[in-house]
Amino acid sequence: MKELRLMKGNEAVAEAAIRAGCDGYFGYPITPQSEVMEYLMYQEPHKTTGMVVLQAESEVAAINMVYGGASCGKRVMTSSSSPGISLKQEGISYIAGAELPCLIVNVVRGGPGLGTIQPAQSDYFQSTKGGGHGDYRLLVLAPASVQEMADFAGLGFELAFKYRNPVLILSDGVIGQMMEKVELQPHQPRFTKEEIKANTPWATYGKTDDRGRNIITSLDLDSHKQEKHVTHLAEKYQAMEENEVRYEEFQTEDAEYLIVAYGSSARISQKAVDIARAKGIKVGLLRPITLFPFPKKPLAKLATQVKGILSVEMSLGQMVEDVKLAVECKIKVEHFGRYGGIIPTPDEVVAALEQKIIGG
Amino acid sequence: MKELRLMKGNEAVAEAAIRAGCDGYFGYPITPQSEVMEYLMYQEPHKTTGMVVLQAESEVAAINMVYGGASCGKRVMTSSSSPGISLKQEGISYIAGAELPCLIVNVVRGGPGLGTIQPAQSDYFQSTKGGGHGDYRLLVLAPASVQEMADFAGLGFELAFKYRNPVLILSDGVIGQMMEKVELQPHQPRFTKEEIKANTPWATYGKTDDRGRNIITSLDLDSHKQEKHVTHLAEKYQAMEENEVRYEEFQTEDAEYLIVAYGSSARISQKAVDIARAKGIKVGLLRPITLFPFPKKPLAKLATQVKGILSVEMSLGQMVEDVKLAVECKIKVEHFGRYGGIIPTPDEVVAALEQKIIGG
Amino acid sequence: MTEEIIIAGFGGQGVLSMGKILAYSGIMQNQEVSWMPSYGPEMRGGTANVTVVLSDERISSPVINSYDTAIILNQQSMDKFVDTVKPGGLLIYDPNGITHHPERKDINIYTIEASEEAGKQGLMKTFNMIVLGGFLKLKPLIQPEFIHKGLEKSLPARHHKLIPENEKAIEVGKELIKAVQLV
Amino acid sequence: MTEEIIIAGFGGQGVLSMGKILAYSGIMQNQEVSWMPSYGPEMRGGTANVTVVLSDERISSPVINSYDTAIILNQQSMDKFVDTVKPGGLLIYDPNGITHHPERKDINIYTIEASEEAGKQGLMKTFNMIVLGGFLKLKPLIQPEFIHKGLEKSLPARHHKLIPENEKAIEVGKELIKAVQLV
Amino acid sequence: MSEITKEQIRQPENLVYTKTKLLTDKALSYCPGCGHGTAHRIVMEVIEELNAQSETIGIAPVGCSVLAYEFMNIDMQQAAHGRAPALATAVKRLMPEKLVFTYQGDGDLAAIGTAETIHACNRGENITIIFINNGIYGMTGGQMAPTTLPNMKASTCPYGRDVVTMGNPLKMTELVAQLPGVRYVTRQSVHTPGNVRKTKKAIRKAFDMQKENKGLTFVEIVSNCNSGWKMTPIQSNKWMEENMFPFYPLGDIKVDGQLVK
Amino acid sequence: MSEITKEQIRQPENLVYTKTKLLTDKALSYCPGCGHGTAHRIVMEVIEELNAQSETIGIAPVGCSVLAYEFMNIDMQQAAHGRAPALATAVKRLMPEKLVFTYQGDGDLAAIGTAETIHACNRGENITIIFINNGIYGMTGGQMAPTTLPNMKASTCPYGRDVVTMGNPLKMTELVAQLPGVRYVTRQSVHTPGNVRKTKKAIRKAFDMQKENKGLTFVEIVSNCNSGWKMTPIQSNKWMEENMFPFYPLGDIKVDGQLVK
Amino acid sequence: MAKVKGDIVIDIEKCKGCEVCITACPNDVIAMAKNVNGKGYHYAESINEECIGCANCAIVCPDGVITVYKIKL
Amino acid sequence: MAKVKGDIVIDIEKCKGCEVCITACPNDVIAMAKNVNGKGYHYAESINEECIGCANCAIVCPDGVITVYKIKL
Ligand SMILES: Cc1ncc(C[n+]2csc(CCOP(=O)(O)OP(=O)(O)O)c2C)c(N)n1
Ligand SMILES: Cc1ncc(C[n+]2csc(CCOP(=O)(O)OP(=O)(O)O)c2C)c(N)n1
Ligand code: SF4
Ligand code: SF4
Ligand code: SF4
Ligand code: SF4
Ligand code: SF4
Ligand code: SF4
Ligand SMILES: [Mg+2]
Ligand SMILES: [Mg+2]
Repeated sequence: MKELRLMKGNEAVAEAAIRAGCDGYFGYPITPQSEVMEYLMYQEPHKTTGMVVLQAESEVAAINMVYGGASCGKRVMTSSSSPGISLKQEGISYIAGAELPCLIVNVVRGGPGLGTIQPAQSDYFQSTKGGGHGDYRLLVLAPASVQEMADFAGLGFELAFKYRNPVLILSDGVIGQMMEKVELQPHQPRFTKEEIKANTPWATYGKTDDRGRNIITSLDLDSHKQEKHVTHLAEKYQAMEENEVRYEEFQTEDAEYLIVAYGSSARISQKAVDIARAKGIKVGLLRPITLFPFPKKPLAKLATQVKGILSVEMSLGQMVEDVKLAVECKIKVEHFGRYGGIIPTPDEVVAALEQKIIGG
Repeated sequence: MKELRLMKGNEAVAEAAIRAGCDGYFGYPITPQSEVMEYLMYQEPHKTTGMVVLQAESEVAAINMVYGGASCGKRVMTSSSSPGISLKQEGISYIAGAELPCLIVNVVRGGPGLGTIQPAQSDYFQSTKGGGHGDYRLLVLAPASVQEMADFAGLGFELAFKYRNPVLILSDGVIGQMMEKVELQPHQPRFTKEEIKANTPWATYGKTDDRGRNIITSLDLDSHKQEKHVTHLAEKYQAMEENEVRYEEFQTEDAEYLIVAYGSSARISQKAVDIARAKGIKVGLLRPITLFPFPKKPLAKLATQVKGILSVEMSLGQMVEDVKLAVECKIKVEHFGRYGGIIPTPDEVVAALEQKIIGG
Repeated sequence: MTEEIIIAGFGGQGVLSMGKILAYSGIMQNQEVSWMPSYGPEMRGGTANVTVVLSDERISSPVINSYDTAIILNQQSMDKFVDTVKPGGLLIYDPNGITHHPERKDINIYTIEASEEAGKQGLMKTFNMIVLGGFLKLKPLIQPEFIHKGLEKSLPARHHKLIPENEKAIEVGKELIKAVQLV
Repeated sequence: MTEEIIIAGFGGQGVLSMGKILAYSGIMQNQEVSWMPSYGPEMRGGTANVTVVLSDERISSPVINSYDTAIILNQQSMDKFVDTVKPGGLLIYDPNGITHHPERKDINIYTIEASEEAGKQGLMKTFNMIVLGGFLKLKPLIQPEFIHKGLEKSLPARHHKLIPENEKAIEVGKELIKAVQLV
Repeated sequence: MSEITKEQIRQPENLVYTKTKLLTDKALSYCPGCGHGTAHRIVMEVIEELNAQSETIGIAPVGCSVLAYEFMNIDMQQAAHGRAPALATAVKRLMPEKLVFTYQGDGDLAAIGTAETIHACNRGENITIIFINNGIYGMTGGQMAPTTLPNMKASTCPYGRDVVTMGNPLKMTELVAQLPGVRYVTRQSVHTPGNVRKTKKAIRKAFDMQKENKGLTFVEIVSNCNSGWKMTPIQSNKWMEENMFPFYPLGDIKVDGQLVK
Repeated sequence: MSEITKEQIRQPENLVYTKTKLLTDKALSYCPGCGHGTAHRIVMEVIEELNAQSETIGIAPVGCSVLAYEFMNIDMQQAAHGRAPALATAVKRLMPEKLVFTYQGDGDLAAIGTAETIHACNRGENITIIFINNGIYGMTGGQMAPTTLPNMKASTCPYGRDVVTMGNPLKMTELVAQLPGVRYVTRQSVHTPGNVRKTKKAIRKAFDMQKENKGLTFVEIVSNCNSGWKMTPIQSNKWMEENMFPFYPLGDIKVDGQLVK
Repeated sequence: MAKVKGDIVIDIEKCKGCEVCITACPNDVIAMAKNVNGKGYHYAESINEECIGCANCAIVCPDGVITVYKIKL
Repeated sequence: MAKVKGDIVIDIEKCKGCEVCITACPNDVIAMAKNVNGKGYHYAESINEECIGCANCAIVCPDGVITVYKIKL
């Protein structure tokens, strides 16, 4: 039986993680996401599911704990907000390189630097193109509601294990801090030892006689092997592009213009669509749910239908590059954003649409 | 009088920094760039120019030392290689946010993770789109010779102070480790106290009665102020795009095809151009020297002349996105790369050109 | 129907939980709801506020710049939010501690002497429920049964014994609310 | 003119500095040069090698897969590099410690008994200069005066007194080099 | 003895105490009764006494005192969480003639900043570290810090710190006192007039030693966090005396490079 | 007494010593005479004695022993520089029934990994840290480490470590011994048969204590780095005895949670 | 011992009503006002003439809002 | 005390010629060969019959290339 609750996004992802059979959470406090760990500490899942919750000494330690836990075939996760996620870049690159499954939550605030603790979406590049070094990609899920904060915990673990790849939930201060109603999934047990052996035969749970030793590493001093490894990673990312694209469309059937927006911005843009339609402007919304893989094909298709696209982001304009690449610059694509912690209003979005796309 | 020397790229950037009046270097060893600090320690510039050279306890400490030093209006720098640069992302975002001038050298090796210590160019996204959180940009210089490793030290400091922005020299294991001849610039004195007062009136060198206190921060709890600040940063990046684009063209006058490549790849591609021309293929090379700002305009111009572009990088394909955006997808743009520490040969580049662009 | 409400006051006045009870009650009544607090560095003694939206449709933005209703519990909040009430909208405030009363002419204004009443009854803890009662009197958006369920859901089980007291406070609030200006 | 050379041997054989002297001499002669070492984690006892390119034009790549000349100083390097000499190219090796002699028929092969000679003369430090002499005999790419300048530039001042000794070793090498196979 | 009016007393020549000019006029952003305010003030008083405004650089990382630069009327740098000692290292090495101090919380100094703290101390950087230990992460809403006492409650240990799973409180001050580069280490408080006076003396001593290039000086101030501890200021000061001081005893730990405790 | 042939002696039943099966057949990648090899071997011998191959997870970060996983025939994780204790923390907490150890160099453990080391120790994670202190960064070409001795030369202190500007050598082992979560701390070496035997016993003790959930156990092995020190193995062992041991004296530092030194 | 007389001036708009000064005063000079200031805090006020200008209150006041005067009688 | 006789077997291809075993042997059984192995190292070899199988050499050999046998006589 599904359960209905009023929860913060930060709480929802925590509760959903417990229910998804998460084995371990490792984190460090930072606004606006500290409720993730606080909720877990309050729930004491070690007494129920056996899940370990540990406050690390830093984000660097936390992400490396995730590396250690993931190496054992466990479902492990961490969460932070922008500056903390930047500190984790080396660890994330290692995790991607060693092909470890894990869940990372970024409840984005405005940057750069210490910036502001208010919501923003200015970590898009970092999340989708690789903020760490080397050729790697995260699978990036962008929730637009508290419900999705909950849903993406389970989905995130599933995809992480399917691809042996870190999955990032790219949220923001709005989604993390707001309460909405959530339908919670029933509890799913943690992996048993047998399941770990079966599902993650590469994991380091102790070398038994029936197999060679398992090694978790991202190192290859031999460049030819390393190149092979990177090629293998590239194939994996290709497979994600083919199989894992997720998005939502609103009122696109007859649209002459399109807004592309994710997360909080998508919610606001949805309202903007209503307002614009009330004014007689035929506009639709495409909401990428996965930011990597980016919904290139549906966008390319819509590009043959609409006259122009407004990319709405709480940033100086990052996703807009992916939108342009997706539509191969065939139609006009403009960016509209507020930033530094400011959330645009639906009216501003409509005005930007009118000015930059329809009028422009 | 200029001096001629045979030097490693790593040594050249170090020697040139001393000569450019660098006040402080803060680093941590990592292959293939440890010679930067080793050279400095051997030279003991504290005995000559007074430059401070300090081995930090980690890359995180090093970049924050740079933050501290830059805050004083000093010419300071650090260097590392890919994993170490990932660790520096939080610090770099802070430096960008607080608008501090400094020089960062990344002698790239293959990733992700520990990867390989051999040369690569897979940190392009991290360098140009912001590996750290928030909306910011580094000014990125890509040397293709030991001479440029030397030249860009001085140029880097100049630009850093001009824009109050971190400048990244994006080098790689080839350029860092190889020796070539270098013409060294004459010594330039370090900033005097008076110069610091005059050039960097914002610097924290002690509040005197003739001015209010100087504060170095990237924080604005008030989102409206933070948005203003980010807008100001955006304007600065815009100004860089207008004034600081640097690139080199080879044999583009009559080119029917174009190769775009930077750093080591550009050297190899230059040879590829010779080979291809010998075969009768009219191909030219555009070498971006600044990766941000990216030479969009010259590329857009060439796009009206050539039939196709091959973007050559030692990566899975990162810069290729900027090439596509620059030419607005008007002509065919393909990526060719080797990676994981493998350096492509000129012949491979020619073959890729023939297959992917001319034949394809 | 969409109702966009801001509740603002001091940290200790139960602003956030009032919003939470409202939101939970909305859920019980099968509505869409959102609850969005102001959050910040924990430097207390400042103001706290929460935006609650109750709607029959999917809620687009939980962060809003103008409100149908503002419930104001101190002067700082009054200064900050008085101009955000939509023309024709509703402003409810507790006059205790208010030095500059609202001067807008285009909104409906009510006062509720909740803190005085709560003080009298020695029930400071139900102060926020008195205010809520006043609001519900004017905008009976939620049926009493769902308020009851909302209280059940939002209070921890060990506090369920306090529900009757809270409900009583709501009733008190309904009595206390006073029109100052109607447009 | 472009000459692409690999010099490969044990870590302690002076491979890198031989390359450096060659490169510095090239500069003195106003040529373009590049010197690119193999680098790796410092696990010693392994092989060391360096690629040197001397050219009249700008050098495109300091990293090369096939060479005009290979100078090979141990078996491991022989195994690794024998096939990288361009057809018609030059292979010079010190037979000491070589168990599998090169079998290629399409390249010019010379031996130089440099380690034996250096051992005899008790001048192990100039071993690499003997080898260099052999190479210069076959490919007099650099004029002796520029070799002298190259030595001056690449040796620290306190070692300048050793230059004559080094130059003598180069002359010794010129005598020692022996053709094994010419194509 | 004639009756004296308030007016007569309130004359400039009778002034005994007023807020130092080295604090700005901005109202402090701290909670009522928070020791940060007092600590700020005495640091600034010492700098005023030393007439050192023009030669002092202060560095405060994130934590409740992230806005210290709004209040301290000197040149200041705002550091990333945990990294103030790295900044200070560079500042002092580049401008050895300046007076350089960091002002760090316990979360900052003893958790994420452990490496920077230990290594600046170990190098004996000639700086002063002012360490405000309130046993909690105040700024972010009262999470457990490395210094949180056993069984003490915080938002990430709502049932009290369980030393078995969460570790023991970390006495960074005692640890750094072990390092030869560290010259002076003391632990003080600012909750009573007497303690404030002592702490101010300690800070003065630290700054004096810095001016004499003696090496790193380290002043811990055990302080309250009413909000995090969920107490009134008066309660929290009492709780601090009864619970924090036994675990973090006040007094000098290292003087002139010699351990005294 | 009749003449015995080598053949007669070399019989399985006469076997006194051979390389443990818990080392793979790969030739070690270390320089001739490097203590890493011996340290690897005795760790594996202890695991063999404990019959614990199937329950052991080893964690080695970067450093010369980054390839430990090529040699140790057990499940292993390769950690980022300095972070092995963080990995080990998670591994042990998620699989408390396993034997978990880290194998870290001095650059790794005492420089970049300072915070992770101190905090894993302070939490009293029930793991074993094997700490190879060779006073230098071997892997990257002999740079100065936090443990480099005063005046000792390294590639980033080519004129010798100047303690005034580069700080004093850091005795991390003594520091972590101060922490209550740490149960057993010892410093040993592997350059003579006697020392190898002692060190092996120490490792055995550490692993035994881990099996008994006693808390963190910490075994430092002072070792040589011939390449970094630019000496022959024999010279380096002698130099180590004469220079390293006086500064890093061998012996137990903490036993059963009690400081003994 | 010369007799002294002191007086304090409290910047009541900046007072946060923490009561720390009250505890510190040897002569019970200070008490909390019934009224609140603009920020809603009950502020400190001097309630009698017993002040000896010892400055204890000012020294412990976290917000530095007390100024102290003293004259020798 | 019962007399013993030992013998060692050295995997010469894996020996790195570090000489540590030589220092450790109580009976000077080991010396370095004049020849080098495939990697170019002068390898260790047993040069007499004095081995008592104490295993000291094997225990200190960093590369674990020595196997030791012993019989009681
Ligand atoms: C990298 C990073 N991680 C986390 C944070 C969030 N953060 C800000 S201050 C702080 C801790 C504050 O505690 P403390 O240092 O004890 O200072 P206090 O507020 O108690 O005075 C944290 C975790 C941050 N700003 N940056
Ligand atoms: C983030 C990061 N910084 C730097 C390095 C380079 N690096 C690898 S190992 C090492 C130090 C090795 O020294 P130590 O830990 O003492 O081990 P040893 O090689 O001496 O056994 C360094 C600096 C790295 N791999 N990652
Ligand atoms: S939260 Fe705690 S430390 Fe921060 S200002 Fe309030 S009382 Fe002081
Ligand atoms: S470099 Fe040093 S530590 Fe590394 S293998 Fe060689 S001797 Fe051992
Ligand atoms: S100065 Fe002394 S006596 Fe006067 S009010 Fe303050 S504490 Fe009391
Ligand atoms: S100590 Fe200061 S802030 Fe606190 S009540 Fe007294 S005067 Fe007010
Ligand atoms: S076993 Fe003992 S006696 Fe025999 S060779 Fe080895 S060390 Fe010498
Ligand atoms: S100790 Fe081992 S590696 Fe060294 S010489 Fe002896 S047998 Fe060879
Ligand atoms: Mg604190
Ligand atoms: Mg080491």
